[in-house]
Amino acid sequence: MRDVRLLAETFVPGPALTDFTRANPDSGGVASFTGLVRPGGGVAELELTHYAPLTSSAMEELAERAQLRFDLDGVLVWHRIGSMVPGEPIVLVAAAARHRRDAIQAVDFLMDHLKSVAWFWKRERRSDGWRWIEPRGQDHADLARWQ
Amino acid sequence: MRDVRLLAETFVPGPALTDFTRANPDSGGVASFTGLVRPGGGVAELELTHYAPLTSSAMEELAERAQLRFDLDGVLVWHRIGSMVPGEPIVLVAAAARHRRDAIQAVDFLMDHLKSVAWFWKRERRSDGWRWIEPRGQDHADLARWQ
Amino acid sequence: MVTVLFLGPLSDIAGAAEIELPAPLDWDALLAAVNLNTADQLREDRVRVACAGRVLSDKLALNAADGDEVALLPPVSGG
Amino acid sequence: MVTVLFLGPLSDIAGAAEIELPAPLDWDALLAAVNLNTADQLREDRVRVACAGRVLSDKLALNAADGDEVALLPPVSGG
Repeated sequence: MRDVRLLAETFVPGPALTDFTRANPDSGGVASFTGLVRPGGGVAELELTHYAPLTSSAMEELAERAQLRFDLDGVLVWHRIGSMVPGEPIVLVAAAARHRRDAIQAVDFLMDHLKSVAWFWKRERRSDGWRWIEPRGQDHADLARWQ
Repeated sequence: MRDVRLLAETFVPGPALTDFTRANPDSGGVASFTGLVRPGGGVAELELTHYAPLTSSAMEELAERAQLRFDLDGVLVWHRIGSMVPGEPIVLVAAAARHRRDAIQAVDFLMDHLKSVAWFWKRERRSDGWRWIEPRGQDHADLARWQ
Repeated sequence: MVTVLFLGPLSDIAGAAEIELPAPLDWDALLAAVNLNTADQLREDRVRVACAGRVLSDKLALNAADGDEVALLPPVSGG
Repeated sequence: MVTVLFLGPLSDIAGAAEIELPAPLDWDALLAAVNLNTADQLREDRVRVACAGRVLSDKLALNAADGDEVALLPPVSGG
């Protein structure tokens, strides 16, 4: 199974993982990664915008690539858009597999590729107003791991 | 923070991960792995025995090694003992970190080492009775990845 | 008409998230229709262009027809 | 007395999970006190021995005192 969602409202990863695990009863294990809005630095709000005609299909294709590359029973990719506060989840990725290594590697692979396939822009609000978050060189190094 | 438990009763990973995430509010991400009793093969029950004087301290030490090796805010290692049915969780490992790679690698590291440091023996009950599960050669290859 | 979307930080530079331009719209007509700072940004390799839901491999070959949506895509945010 | 624990599948081979043996208990006395199949297993490198809560680096050097617990540890299960 494949569960890919762009969410405009907040979500709770715990119950989502419980449901995902139940939906893959034949798997030996479930790996996951939850990304959160990091507190600190005086950030009051994070806003994430995207370009819908590209983002949704790109996320579906990425999930499918993970399923082709690893031996998975199921994959989940949820990503927030819109306004978030520190501590709120931005992204939840999970993989259910017969073998542990497939599940963990699939989560690693999905997280490394998510930013390059989906078009997300973030800006942060501090006391002095909004500021866009710059691109990051590390992202290219993350992708090179899988080539 | 470090949360290491040997559990004689069943547990639900979802709420445990929610609590763990809340307990590490400064982390940018939480990675996890849940191992489950795999259904199929006619297994009706799995029984896991351990040697308590070695297991508890070994699990604590392993969690501490992960915290020294990776840049973690928190680590969780829960392992079941006793009798389980297919679909029930056996192990939950989680790591909270500022950076995604640390969290995911710590989970991978903990799972690869858990069996070698803790003394767990498993037997399965099928219609024809109980049978012990043999050691597995792959476990040594898993450990060699970290040397 | 062609709808042109300025995504992410480009909207601040362009002063708008969206403008309407006459069809057909090619690359030179697009550059002529935006302010100088935006045109400079658009010329940079790292800014990609999508037309009718597909990212162009060569943005200079842009040729948007009536009703098309053109999206101007700066590099995505890190972190 | 020394309490000797047969862990995991060793308990099936030994026919008991636990026996009591006179102290002090060394390696030869232990082998003499168990059945032949168990003794064969214990001689294998992959079976480790813990005494008083610590795994011995050389099980042949076993020397358990009165009140000690000796645990016989076969390889753990895979999967």
